[in-house]
Parts: sequence; C-alpha cells; structure tokens
Amino acid sequence: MDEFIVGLIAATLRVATPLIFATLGELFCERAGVLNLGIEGTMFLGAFVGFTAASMTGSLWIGLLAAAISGILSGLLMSLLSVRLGVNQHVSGLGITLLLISLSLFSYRIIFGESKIPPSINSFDLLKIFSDNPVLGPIFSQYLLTYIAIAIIPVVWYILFRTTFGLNIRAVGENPEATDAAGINVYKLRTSALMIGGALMAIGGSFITLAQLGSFTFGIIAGRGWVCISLVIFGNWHPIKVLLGALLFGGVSALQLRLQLKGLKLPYEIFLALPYIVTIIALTIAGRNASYPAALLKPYKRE
Amino acid sequence: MFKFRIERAPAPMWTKPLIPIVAILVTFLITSILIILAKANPLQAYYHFLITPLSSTFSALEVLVKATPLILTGIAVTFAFTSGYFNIGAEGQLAAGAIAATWVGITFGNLSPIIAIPLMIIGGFVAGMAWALIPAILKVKLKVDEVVTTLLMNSIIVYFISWLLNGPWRDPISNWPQSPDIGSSAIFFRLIPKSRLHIGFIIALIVVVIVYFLIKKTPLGLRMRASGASKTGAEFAGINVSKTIFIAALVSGGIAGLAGVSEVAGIHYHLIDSISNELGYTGIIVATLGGLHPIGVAISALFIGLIDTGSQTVSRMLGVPVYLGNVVQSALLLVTLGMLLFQNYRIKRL
Amino acid sequence: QKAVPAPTEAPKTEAPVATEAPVVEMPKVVKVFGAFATAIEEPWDGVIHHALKEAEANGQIEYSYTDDIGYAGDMERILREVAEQQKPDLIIGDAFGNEEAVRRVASDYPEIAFAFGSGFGPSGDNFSVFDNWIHEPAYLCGLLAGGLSKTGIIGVVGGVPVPEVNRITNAFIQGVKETNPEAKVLVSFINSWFDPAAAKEAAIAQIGAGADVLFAERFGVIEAAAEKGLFAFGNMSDQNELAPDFVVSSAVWNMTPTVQYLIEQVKGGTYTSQDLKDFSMVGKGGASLAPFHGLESKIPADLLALVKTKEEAIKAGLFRVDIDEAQPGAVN
Amino acid sequence: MLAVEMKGISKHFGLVQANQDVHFCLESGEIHALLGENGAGKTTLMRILYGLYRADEGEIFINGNKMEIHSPKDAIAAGVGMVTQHFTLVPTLTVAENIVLGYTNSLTLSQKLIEQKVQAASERFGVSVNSSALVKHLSLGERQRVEILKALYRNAKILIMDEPTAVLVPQEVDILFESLLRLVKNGLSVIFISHKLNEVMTVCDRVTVLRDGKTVGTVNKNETSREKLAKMMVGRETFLDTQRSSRKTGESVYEVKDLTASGQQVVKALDNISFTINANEILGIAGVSGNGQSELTKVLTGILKPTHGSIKLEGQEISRLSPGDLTEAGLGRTPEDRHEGTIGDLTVAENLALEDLNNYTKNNILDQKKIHEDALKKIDEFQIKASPNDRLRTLSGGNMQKVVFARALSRRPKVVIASQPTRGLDVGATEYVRKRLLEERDRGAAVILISEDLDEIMALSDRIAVLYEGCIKGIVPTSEATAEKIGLLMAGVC
Ligand SMILES: Nc1ncnc2c1ncn2[C@@H]1O[C@H](COP(=O)(O)OP(=O)(O)OP(=O)(O)O)[C@@H](O)[C@H]1O
Ligand SMILES: Nc1ncnc2c1ncn2[C@@H]1O[C@H](COP(=O)(O)OP(=O)(O)OP(=O)(O)O)[C@@H](O)[C@H]1O
Ligand SMILES: [Mg+2]
Ligand SMILES: [Mg+2]
Repeated sequence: MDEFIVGLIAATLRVATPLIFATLGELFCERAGVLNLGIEGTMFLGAFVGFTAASMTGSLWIGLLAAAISGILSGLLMSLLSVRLGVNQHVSGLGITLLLISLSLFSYRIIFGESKIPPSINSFDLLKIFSDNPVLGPIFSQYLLTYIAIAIIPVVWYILFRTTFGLNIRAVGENPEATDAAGINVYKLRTSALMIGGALMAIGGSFITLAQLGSFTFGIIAGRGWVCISLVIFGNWHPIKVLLGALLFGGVSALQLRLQLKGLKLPYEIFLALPYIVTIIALTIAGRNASYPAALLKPYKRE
Repeated sequence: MFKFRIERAPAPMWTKPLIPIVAILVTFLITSILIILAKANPLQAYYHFLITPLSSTFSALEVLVKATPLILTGIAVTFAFTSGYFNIGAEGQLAAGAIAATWVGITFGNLSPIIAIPLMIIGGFVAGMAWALIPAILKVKLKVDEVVTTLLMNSIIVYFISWLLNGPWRDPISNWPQSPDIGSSAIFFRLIPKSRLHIGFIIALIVVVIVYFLIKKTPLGLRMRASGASKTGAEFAGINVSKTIFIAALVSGGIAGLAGVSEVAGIHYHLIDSISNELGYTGIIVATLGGLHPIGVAISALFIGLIDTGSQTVSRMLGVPVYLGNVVQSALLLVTLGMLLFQNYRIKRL
Repeated sequence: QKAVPAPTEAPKTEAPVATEAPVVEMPKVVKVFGAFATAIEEPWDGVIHHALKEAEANGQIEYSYTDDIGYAGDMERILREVAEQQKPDLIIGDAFGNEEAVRRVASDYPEIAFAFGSGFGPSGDNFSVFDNWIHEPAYLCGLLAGGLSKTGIIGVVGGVPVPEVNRITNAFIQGVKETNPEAKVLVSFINSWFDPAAAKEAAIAQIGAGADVLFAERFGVIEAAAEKGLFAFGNMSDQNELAPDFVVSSAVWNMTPTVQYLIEQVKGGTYTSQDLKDFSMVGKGGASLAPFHGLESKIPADLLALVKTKEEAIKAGLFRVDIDEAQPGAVN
Repeated sequence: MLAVEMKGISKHFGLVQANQDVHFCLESGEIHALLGENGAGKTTLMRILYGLYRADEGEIFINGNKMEIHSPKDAIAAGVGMVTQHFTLVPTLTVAENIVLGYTNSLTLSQKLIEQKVQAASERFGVSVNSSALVKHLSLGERQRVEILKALYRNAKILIMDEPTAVLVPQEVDILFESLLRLVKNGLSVIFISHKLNEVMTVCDRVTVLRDGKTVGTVNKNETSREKLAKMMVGRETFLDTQRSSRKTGESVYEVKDLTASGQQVVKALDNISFTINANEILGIAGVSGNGQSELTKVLTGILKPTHGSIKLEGQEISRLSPGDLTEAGLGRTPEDRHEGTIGDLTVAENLALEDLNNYTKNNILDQKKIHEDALKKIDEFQIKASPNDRLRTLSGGNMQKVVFARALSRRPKVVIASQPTRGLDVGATEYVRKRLLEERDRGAAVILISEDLDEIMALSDRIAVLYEGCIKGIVPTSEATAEKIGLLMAGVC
C-alpha cells in the first residue's frame, strides 16, 4: 500500500482517538436524556488534570485515573444542575464548559507558575504491533489509548444493548416516567450516565496531554468537544456509527495536512468546517426522523 | 426543635430581588478559596473586581463599552428564548453581522456618515438574519433541533472568517490576519471625548427599549410569549407558532448581527479573527441572569461587563491569574441558575 | 483621577502616593507595565515577559503585567487604565492585532515610554518598536538542518503566516539551500497560535512525506520529532529541554538587551521613539543560536565549522541574512 | 387478613389538598373499587401507595407490616404493582425489555432469554402478549396487557389498576374482568379505580368512595346499589336532566366529507369520515378513548392537516385553514386538554385575547385597555372566579375551562367544537359547561361534542355518531339510541 495512505490511516486513528472517547461519553449522557454541553470543558479539564497528576506523581496511569475522576466530578456537577435541580441543559452545560476551562487555566498558573518552556512529562510510548509488516506496522504504531478507544466501542455497544444497565439508560432517555414507575431511580441512573460520560470525555481530553503531546498548553482542546456533539448526531446515537463519524473527521483533518504538502493550494478552512457542514446536512436529510432520545433536554420531576 | 419542610409553591415575592444578591455572595464565597490559593486577599480582590472599575470616569465608561455588545447578544438570545427557540448561535450571527459591516464600511465608508452608518446597521442586521436562516428553516420545516444546528453554524463561520482574512480580505499592509479598515465615515462616533464609548451603546439601549416594547406591547410579542410558554396552547389559540418562531429566530440573529456591527464600527474598524470572542455565548449567560427580561438583560450585561473589566484589574493589581474573571462569571451563572429554582419552593415550619 | 487604594491593607507592590507631586530627581526604579495579547505561556510574549522578570529580579524595575488580553478591544482600555492609575514610566508589550489601539493610547500619554512588538515603524515621540529578528539564528539552524538531513526533505511547521513567521521560515530555507541545494523544504501552517496537537499532526504528515529534520516554529513539532527519533530545531527560546536528545539547537530571541537599553534610556531621561530592531539581532545579543547541549557530536565537523564561521561573520556584521517576509509556499 | 391498610393519609399539592386523612383497607383476595369524581384524589392515593408520591402524613401497612415506601422500588419489593392511568411504557423498547425493566438481577441482558421468560410468564398468568414486539407498534389494549403482565411479572400480590377500562372496548373489558377474577382466585388482591358504576357493581367485592380528597366510606357491593354509590360520590342526588323535546333543527351548516388523517402512531387515525350538522343541533361523537377522537379534534380545529377529504362551513372549504383563519371563519373551539389548550404563564386577560389579536391591536400595538375591559366583561358573563391579571396557571380546572369557553363562545361562533369539555371538572362546573353548550345550540350554533363520557353524550346530543378505529360506525338520532346500541357500535360490533 502507498505510504501516503498508510500514514493517512495512522493519522486518522490518532486524530480520532480523543473524539471517540468523548463522543462515546456524550452518547451516554444523551442516551440518558441529558445533552451535556459541558463536554468541551470536561475534555479540557481532563487534559489538565491528567497532565498535572502525571507530572506530580510521575505516573501516567495515575494521571489517566485522575483525569477520569475529574470527568466524573464534572458529570456530577452537570447532574446536580440539570438532573437534580432541573436547570435548562444548554445553559448549565455552557456554564460548566466556561467554568472548567477557566478553572483549569487558573490552576495551571497557580501550580506551574509562569514557565518559559511548557513543563512536560514522558508521555505514553507508541505500542507497535505488526512492527515487521510494512503496511500494518506503521498503521498499528499507536498509543495504547488509541487501541483502547477502538476496543471500547463494542464494549459501549454491549453495555447499551446487552446489559441491564444499558437497558435502563435507553429507557430513561426515552421515558423517564416509565423508568421511574419500573422502580428505577431516575436521578441516580442519569447521574451515573453523566459520570461515565464525564469520565470518557476527560480521558479523551487527557489523551492529548498524556499520549499525544506530553505537555499542557492553552489551546489544547480547540473545539474538539463541539465536534463530538455533532458526531453523536451524525452517528444517530449509535456507538458503531459514531466510530465512522470520528474516523471521517479524523481522516479529513489528516488528509488536509497531507494534501497541503503535495503543493495543492486548498482552502484548508473548507476541510475544517466540513464535519460541521456534513452534520447539518445529515440532520437535514434525517429531518424529523433523527432518532433523538425522546426525553433529551427534558428535566424529570416526579411531583 | 423546629422542623422545616420544603415544598413546591411559589416562594414569597420579596425573595425575588434577593436571589441575585445571595447568588453573588455565594459565588464570592466559593471563589474566595481560589483567590486565597493564588495568595491574594479575597476582599481586596472583590474590591478591585467591583469597585475599582467604577472609580474613574474612564474605567466606568469602559464598563459601558464592554457591556455594549453583551447587551445586544443578551437581547438577541432573550428574543429567541422568549418564543421558545433556543438560539445558541448569537456567536456566529454576530460574526456574520461583523462581516457585513466590514464590507459595507469598506465599500461605502467614504460616503457621508448619514448614508454609511445606516447602511452598515441594516447590512449587519440582514447578515445576522441570514446566518440564522438555515437553523430556523430546519427548525420550522423539519423540526431539527436548533440548539445543535446553531452551535454548529458558529464553528462554520469561524472558518469562513479565517478564510476571508487569510485570503481575499487580507489587509495587504497589515502584517496580521485582518481586513483593511472601514472608511472613516463608517466609524461610529464617540459619545464622550477621551473615552471609547460610541454610538453602539445608544443603539444597544434603543434595541433594549424596542425589544421591551415588542415583547410586552405588541401582538407579535404576545404571540412570541405564548409560543414560548406553551406551543400547543398557542397553536390552539390560532397562533401560527412556526411563523412566530421563525420571525423570532431571524430577528434574534439580526440583533446579534448588530453586535457585530457595533464591534467593527465602534471598536476595531476592521474585521478580525476573534471578532465574536465568546460574546455570543456570554449573551446566553447575560440573558439567563437577566431573567429574559430586556431591562434585566441590560442590567446583567452591565454587571458582566463590570466583572470582565474588573478581572483584568484584579489580575494587574494583585498578580492573580486573569482567568479568575471567567471562573467567577461562570460560577455566578451556575449558582444563580440553581438559586432561581428555589423560587418554586417555600420553606414551611411544621 | 487617581488610583484608589483598596480599603484593607494596600498591596505590597503599590507605589507611594508621592507620584502625584512632580518628581524632579531621577526615579530610582523604573516602573514597567507589560501588556500581552496572548497568555505569557505563548513563546513570543513569554520572551518579553521573562526578560522583564529578570530585570525585576535584579531590582532594576518594578513590574506588573496583564496577559491574555486578546484582540477584542481590551488592550486599549487596559493601557489607558494603567496609564491613568499606575502611571508607569514604561509600557512594553506586543501590538500585533492591536496596532491602532496601542498607538492611539501612546499618542495620548506622551510622558510614558511605549515599546511594543510591531511590524511597523516607531511613531510620535514615545512609541518605539521591536520585533523578534531571529532570522539570523534561523538561517544558522537552516544550515545545520540542510547538512543533517539524509532524505533531503526538511519540514517547517508554523503558526500563522504573518511577516514575523515568514521571515524566520524564509531565512531557515535560505540556510538549508546553502548546505543542501537539492533539499526540499515543506512548510505547513496550522493557522493558530495555540494548537500543539494540530502542529504535531502537521509535523507527522511532513515526516510521512519524507522529512527527517524539523523546524518547530510552534509547540508540538518537537514532540513529533522526538517520537520518530529525528532532529529538530526550536524557536524563540532554547527548547532543548523538551527533547534533549533531539533538539539540536534553537533560534533564540533574547529581549534582555532591548529591556536593558530601554531601562537606561528611561532612567536617563533620554528616551525617544525608535526602532529597537538592532537590540533583537545577533550583533547586540538579542538573537542567538542556542547551545548544542552535547549534540555537537552528532554534527559533522565541517558543518559545525561552517556554522561557527557564519555565526562569527554575522556577529561581526560581515554577513547579512536576507529579510524576506513573503509567505513561503508549501514546498520549497 | 388485610393486604393493605392506609391510615390517615394526607397529601397536598401547593394549595390543593388532594388527600386528607384518608383511610383505606384492602382485604387479601378481594377486588376493591376506589370510586370518586374527577379530582377526588384516587390517583394520588394510589401513587402514594406505589411510592410515586410521598404522603405528607399517614401510615401504610402491607400484610400487617408498617412500610416506608419511598419509591416504586420499595413498593415493588413489598409486592405492589400498578397499572397507571397513563401508560408508563417505553415505546422504543420491546415488550420483553419493558417488562424486565428495573426488575432483573442479571447484569447482562439476553434478548432471547428475556423474551422466553416473558412469554412463559404470559402463558402462566394467562395475559397474552407478543414479547418481541416493539411497544410503539401495539394498540392501547395490548399495551394495557403489557402493563398488567409487567406488574404480575414482578410478583405483585397487590395490583392497582387506575381506570383500566377507559381505553377498552366492552369485549376487552370482559376479557380483563375474566383475567382479574382468575388472578384473584390465585391469591391476587386488586384495587380497581373506575368511574363506571356498572363495572364496579360487576366485578368488585367492596367499594371505597372518595370525595374532595376525603374518605366517604367503604361498603360491600351486596349492600349497596348504583344509586347509593352515586350519591356517596357526589354528595347529592342531582344529575343534569336535559328535557329533550323534539325540536326542529336548522339548515345544514357544517359538512365533513371523506376526511382522512394520519396520527402519531397509526397511518390512518381517521379513515374516510363524513357527517353533516345543522344549525340548532348538537352532534355527539362517542367512542372509546384512542379511537381517533384526538385526531378528529385536531383536524376540525385546524391543528392537524387532513391527508384527504373536505370540511365545508356554509359551503366554504375550510379544511386547509389555519386555526386563526378558522376562528375568523366562525368556528369556536375548546381543547381536549385545557392545560394544553391554554397558556398557564400568561394572564387570564391575555389568554382571552389570544384568539382574536387583530381585534385587540391598534396601530400594531396591543390595546391593553380593551383587552382588560373585555376580559372583565367575559369574567362577569362566564362567572369566572379570577381577575384579568391573574396568571392562568393559578386558576382551578373549572375556572380554566370557563376561560376557554369564554374565549371560544364570546364571538358567537356558527360552529362550536367542544372536545371533552367536562373532563376533570366537578359537578358544579360540569353543569355550567353543559348548560352553556345547550344555550349555544339554542342560539343557533351547530355544536360538535366529542366526549368519552357516554352519559354526557346521551344527555346533550340530538344525534350521536360513534367513532371506532378512525371510522364512523354509525350515526343515530338520540331518540333511537340506547346505551346498549351505542355500546355495541363503540365496540366495533355490527
Ligand atoms: N402533580 C400534581 N400537581 C398538582 N396538583 C395535583 C397533582 N396531582 C394531582 N393533583 C391535584 O390533586 C387533586 C386530586 O387528583 P387525583 O389525580 O388524585 O384525582 P383522581 O381522583 O384520580 O381524578 P381522576 O378521576 O380525574 O383521575 C386534583 O385536584 C389534582 O388537580
Ligand atoms: N400545573 C399546575 N401548576 C400549578 N398549579 C396547578 C397545576 N395544576 C393544577 N394546579 C392547581 O391545582 C388546583 C386544582 O386543579 P384542578 O385542575 O384539579 O382543578 P379542579 O379541582 O378540578 O377545579 P374546580 O374545583 O374549579 O373544578 C388549581 O387551583 C391549581 O391552582
Ligand atoms: Mg376537581
Ligand atoms: Mg385519577
């Protein structure tokens, strides 16, 4: 296979990794009936906390764990506002994003001071399988988290469609009254979905600091959270289709960089805007058939 | 022992004005921890946050300058939310208005201000409407959720501006991705010498009054409020809800577009990459804190403008990271949202 | 109008109120304010900030700053507020993206010295300009890169194609072509000042296209080089510590000469507006090739000798690196 | 032994006292009816027993043990099951998934296994369901069986059924009763809520009557009669008795021809409906809930566009007009659900003006003075207990309905469409509304009365049309109609 294609595939997987994690996280939230616009902030927090914990303890795994915990906390905050108190989901999500980004930046200054060179850690090494194979070798020279991201998709599918917990999540996103009447605690269920979702988002964000870069800088998430929001819709709330969307997006951004080098003069902006445009077109085609979880955006109150 | 029970019933009226005050106090308490961590004195910090910006005429006027686009985006959001259309796209619509204002300002900026300025205002309004059009159509024709589409449209226009500024509109003599300056007649004149307060502020106030009037005093406003409060009820009463929402969505976009005009003609005089700079998202905060009431929105825009200004003052005076301002702002939003719900509860002694 | 002290104890940095009285004798310590559009973690502003911190540590100046001011119109307000309330002797910062606003303020406060990073000339009596004129060390990096490359393909990843970035990139290319006339230099822009993940991907794409030496105009590129075991060059500051085995050298900008000169001028009351360009060039120590941190051993001796010679020639003013601010193509 | 004992239960919502010191006992193995007018507090009491509400005061004993029921989970654990008035099923899930929802210890979920289990349970309890079907594809009757099986599957020993027959045709009702009697023999105890006295007399052993949130009393079926129960429910014996004289009706004013429309779940919610109605006439449209009444109301009031057919008002085609234009054309209408047809957050005056905004607009500005004055007039005329600036939300159901009527009738419409006009109203309000409809008829309007209350239809209508599965099964003059005849039509028989 062409080296160009091989490089493209490898880059696609890499770029898609944080998106896969975070999109699956958002998927959990939305399947449970909560649109979590806190995603951008949660990814940012995960990137920051993962990096900070790793650089303080010297352990990447502790970093990853800390990121996941920070995501869980973010999920809890979203739950407190939008599930317990029933606050409008858009406003609370946007507020959380703003809070978590500014809180991370604030804490970064407090913890790391005004460093001249961004402090860095030894990030995760590439895990090479098939390293002898000229085609598969470069493609499967990825970070462990990338393999986990791919592996987690069938797991999420399994959880959603083949476990009791998944059944409960799907039910509560469609009809919280029925779920409540079936003896399931709607608040706890939604809260747990938001916690899992938050953890996945934060892990997605921490991939960039713990694996891809080994350092934390200011523009680190750069709107990837909003991409994930559109990927969930693009994937019609289905984990497998979400993967396709993430790969499409990763592929487009990787291709854009490579075509530039071929000397082709392309307005790269078109490429970057493409996933958003495609999502709008997908929504237009799906129209009212888009299978929104019926209770999305609706807070549940028993009395 | 006293026993209390919290029950669902409208809280007494006198609690209403207390909510923002209590929210501010709670927020300040929470954020004090961060200020102490940054080795500063919270009381001093809040002094610089809230009082220092008002202690000189120039700074106080600057709070108004800062509030000008926020009033407009806050009103834009209010207008849409009132009719039950959740426009998260003021950010992009502002940018569209700014693009139009730049084009008009460059093309007609050498005619008389009497022509150039109204043209710019109209152009910005129309462009904001145009950018709001696709989500609005998708909403009323295909019932596609506007939250997501307006959010996506924000990202798209960022790349469009980036393309303009790195390509056809790049100012050849500037070494920065920005457009050439608009003509001198297109520049909003200053209201007070030696300050930056420009007629954009007056425009914003006029918009507040017009929107207040529209929402409270006209049939369209009543239709909007009805559609927003109960879609089915409004439909049953013979209101064309789709049409009402469509109009509200477009007008909301237009008002956000005006914010773009005001930023270009009053502050920058050219188009820049970060023209919206989250003003649209902050507009949602402003609108929410203002209780979706035009006057409330204007007040909360001034307050957010004050905090925005103040956070840089705090940073400068006490060496606290400048991000504290955004932390306080967002914490205030979340605390207020939580507190607003207490309006529906009453504490009863058993 | 005067600065209002806080109700509680005054912050320690607050100057005595005596500034209100006309001061005849020379101020002992120069009051400096830093105004930065980006966060000080961004390398460009970081260089200025750290030079000022150094002067502060030496007791030469009293320093406060605001960073991440952005381009949305806050710069003008902050400068005016500072000019009114803090009345500093000198304001240093970057004017990129805020050019007009900064110059407007400067003209309203002739008693304050303004020195700003800018692509334009000085103006009025008090507005001086400087810039990161590190095309010379970038050229030297280019010489090294051309000599070190085995594949004859070298990559540059830049932020946004503004003259400052173009100048460095073109000088780098000039250097490459001198030691390796056949070499191809790939140039990618990520169109952002801050997206290291994107910069790294751009670098990896270049590596995929055959590049084996990289010039890291932005953060993120060195990480790609280190991961693939390739040589890289840093930019703006000595970035060897990011990947000690792979960062051969860096094109370093040093603001200390500029800052020192400004302090002297302001102190001496001889400050006038001028282009401070020279203080950011190799000749006055404002720009330099970073030390090799032990990586000399990896560089062929004749190449090292050539670089040393050129460096000396530049220092002595015997050799000029061309200044070319046009946007470089994707493939050179 | 007592299966359930509820002692001194009180519950209020805001200012409404829904239950006040209610006492209720369910014997093991009996079918116990809970009877009461709309709003008497039956559902509230049962939701407390099922853990959906928390009582303000009172104690609950199940099989003699005092229980703290905080949520349906606790209730289920105590052996209580509930089939609610509005079904609580998840439409996008399968029958099996709905039944096991919240009731399985297994971590994983095998579709095949649960379908087998559910099918087995279906056979064991004699409640037939198709376990692999998606709930959204089921009819209302089928959905109810799923609800019952869901409760039984959870080992319910005590089954609460809240108005189970409201959505069933008589034949289905018979099947339900058979199953209930069989289940009771096997040890189930049932609480059966209904408004239909004959059903209560057929299937129940004892009856408890609630009125205004208080217990009126509990009686054995054998020691009471329909009349006595009715008196207990209402507190007096008066029933509206419309003296029906054969009067001449006027010209035909409203003509519906071949009307077809699709609903949310069915392709043809209305199938080729035709009828005409004259001035000075009330046409009652009877039918079991869910047979197209909602869609018919929506189409007639302009909210849903028909896929086919025509509606003519005095010869003029109006089927494509918007609700607003229909008002202009001379149509007055009341919504099926007054909460959905009005806007709680607006004031009474604004709600009253909403339908006719053009009339309240001067120079594009709302004429606040006229809105206020007209509101005062209507409040007076329709005896609404409220002032113009009250939020509509704060009104009681009866007063809300009066606002709706005031809005619809004050323009003296040629045609009045009244859908479920007395649902959830107490006797006084009900009487008022019915009197008002008769007055409209006498004024010369053509009135279409869509109601699930057969007594109401029989009492008010001049002719009765029966809606069954979206079709009109027959139109009968009231003079020739008997409850049996209409019942058969409603069941789709003949
Ligand atoms: N969630 C609620 N919020 C406010 N009020 C309520 C609520 N639920 C019930 N009510 C009020 O409590 C009273 C009793 O209602 P409930 O539903 O128990 O009556 P019901 O006897 O079941 O009537 P129906 O025969 O119409 O079903 C009514 O006045 C009703 O409006
Ligand atoms: N959604 C709601 N929000 C707030 N209050 C409500 C709501 N629904 C009902 N109520 C309150 O419950 C009370 C009773 O409502 P309901 O609809 O049961 O009327 P009702 O008891 O049938 O009235 P009436 O006795 O006049 O026939 C009203 O006074 C109203 O204040
Ligand atoms: Mg009632
Ligand atoms: Mg009930």
